[in-house]
Amino acid sequence: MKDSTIITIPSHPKYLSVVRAVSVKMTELHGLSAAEAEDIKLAVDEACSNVIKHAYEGDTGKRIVVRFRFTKSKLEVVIEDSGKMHPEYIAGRNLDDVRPGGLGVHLIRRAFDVVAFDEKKKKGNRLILTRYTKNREKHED
Amino acid sequence: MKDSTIITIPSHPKYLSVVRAVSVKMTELHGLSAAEAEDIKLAVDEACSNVIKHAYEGDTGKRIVVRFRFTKSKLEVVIEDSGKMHPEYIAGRNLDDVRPGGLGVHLIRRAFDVVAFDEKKKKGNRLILTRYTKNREKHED
Amino acid sequence: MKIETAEHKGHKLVSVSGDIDMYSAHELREELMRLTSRKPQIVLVNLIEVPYMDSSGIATFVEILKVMKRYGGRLKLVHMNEGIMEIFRFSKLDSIFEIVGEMDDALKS
Amino acid sequence: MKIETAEHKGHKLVSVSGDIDMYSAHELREELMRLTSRKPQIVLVNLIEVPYMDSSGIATFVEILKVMKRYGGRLKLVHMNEGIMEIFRFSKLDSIFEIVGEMDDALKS
Ligand SMILES: Nc1ncnc2c1ncn2[C@@H]1O[C@H](COP(=O)(O)OP(=O)(O)O)[C@@H](O)[C@H]1O
Ligand SMILES: Nc1ncnc2c1ncn2[C@@H]1O[C@H](COP(=O)(O)OP(=O)(O)O)[C@@H](O)[C@H]1O
Repeated sequence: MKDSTIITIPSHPKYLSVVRAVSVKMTELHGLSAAEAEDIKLAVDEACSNVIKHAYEGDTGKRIVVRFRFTKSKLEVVIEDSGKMHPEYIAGRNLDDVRPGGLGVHLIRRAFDVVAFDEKKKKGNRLILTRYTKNREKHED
Repeated sequence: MKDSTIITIPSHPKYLSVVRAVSVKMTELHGLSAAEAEDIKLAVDEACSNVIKHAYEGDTGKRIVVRFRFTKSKLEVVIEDSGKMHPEYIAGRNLDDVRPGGLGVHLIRRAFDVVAFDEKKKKGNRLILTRYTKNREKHED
Repeated sequence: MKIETAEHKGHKLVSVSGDIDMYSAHELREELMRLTSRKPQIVLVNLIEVPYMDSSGIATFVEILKVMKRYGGRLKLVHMNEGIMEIFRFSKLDSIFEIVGEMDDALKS
Repeated sequence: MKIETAEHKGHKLVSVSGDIDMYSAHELREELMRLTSRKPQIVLVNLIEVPYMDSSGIATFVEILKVMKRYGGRLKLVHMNEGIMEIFRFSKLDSIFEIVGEMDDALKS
């Protein structure tokens, strides 16, 4: 845990830009390309937006904790809230069905190989996003 | 505390750029001018550099916690470490005595009206930087 | 994010600058809703100063597009950067929207 | 931060790009120490692509300046931006350093 960087923000959309700034700096520091950095920034933004919308149902007075951890083999981003628990990440809409919404989950899965909720978390949610560094193709399908 | 934004980094100089990015975003969000934002960014960077150099004596495996809190009347930045305690902030060198070092404290005091250590902190240090929003002149000397 | 609304060759031109995310999309939505309530035939949105857009921004444009289509209006997105364009493509929205490279081409068809 | 060392009209020119902070100042110090160990008469440092410098960067330049003064060399800082210049002024270092606006002027005196 000592090697991770953590940003804690109020659950207000205006702080999403702070999370994006941290995301960009972190990926930059770890030598990811600008294109990779953009994908990851967007995915983390979408995951935090979902916390505000769905877990907190728009309540802007709560907190969101985003932890970045880089190891040789992967980038892990963990997003925690104390909001409404939900059993599983809904799949997002079928992309052929054009309507507002339902894109976020797709954009998260686009940047991360594994998207999973920590079952052990008691109150609120802990979303664990994992992106493998090497052989990314192998992990993608 | 719910309205504050907290960035926690490893005590390695490479993460100073992450703290600066958060500092810039936070001051931007709260409508400070670009010049004010620059002064604050520099001061926070200097305070974190001092933690690495003096409180942790170069140990890069510890943590630094930086909390930004804006109220109507002030900006408060709190910097916490778990390093070597020290009774008081040393004054910095006399600016007429040209030598490397000793500038950081001056640059911190330049951006903040009050620079104080929290006496109640048991282990490590908690530096509290306060900058008043209005009538800044009144608080400056 | 900043929004400026002007006239361009007799049409409404909305110039946005800054990131469009869940925070700013709200304001953008208000402005575009206000504008389209008067049923203009063409609305141009200049994105040249928009470096970033998330799904809240996209949802806003989908919504406005639907509003305009209902009365036969046309929404044109001008100067979308390549990164955002890629998200539109990924979301299969690039064919739904009129996405125009240059201001000069925006009124050609 | 990136450092490039080249020749400019027979003198050493060090071009830095990126923030100079406690992290990058270390690398900059190494490069300038290496360079000045050969006692060049003039060293030009181009700061045009340096948006930010903290006291670690300043300390590095003070140290190099002292090294060079010892053998009679001259360190010239070129294209320092206004924000950094202000810090040098505040630190009473603006009169200690040779700070030059343009590359063309750097070799004039
Ligand atoms: N953090 C979350 N907590 C609870 N439900 C969520 C969360 N994130 C996403 N969901 C569910 O997944 C669905 C799809 O999410 P997404 O693709 O981001 O689209 P949108 O948020 O626009 O509906 C949401 O409508 C919601 O039901
Ligand atoms: N976080 C800290 N913990 C302990 N001592 C500190 C801390 N910050 C500053 N000091 C003391 O104050 C002095 C002046 O600090 P500063 O002006 O930043 O100059 P420098 O760090 O270059 O010596 C330092 O040399 C050190 O003795």
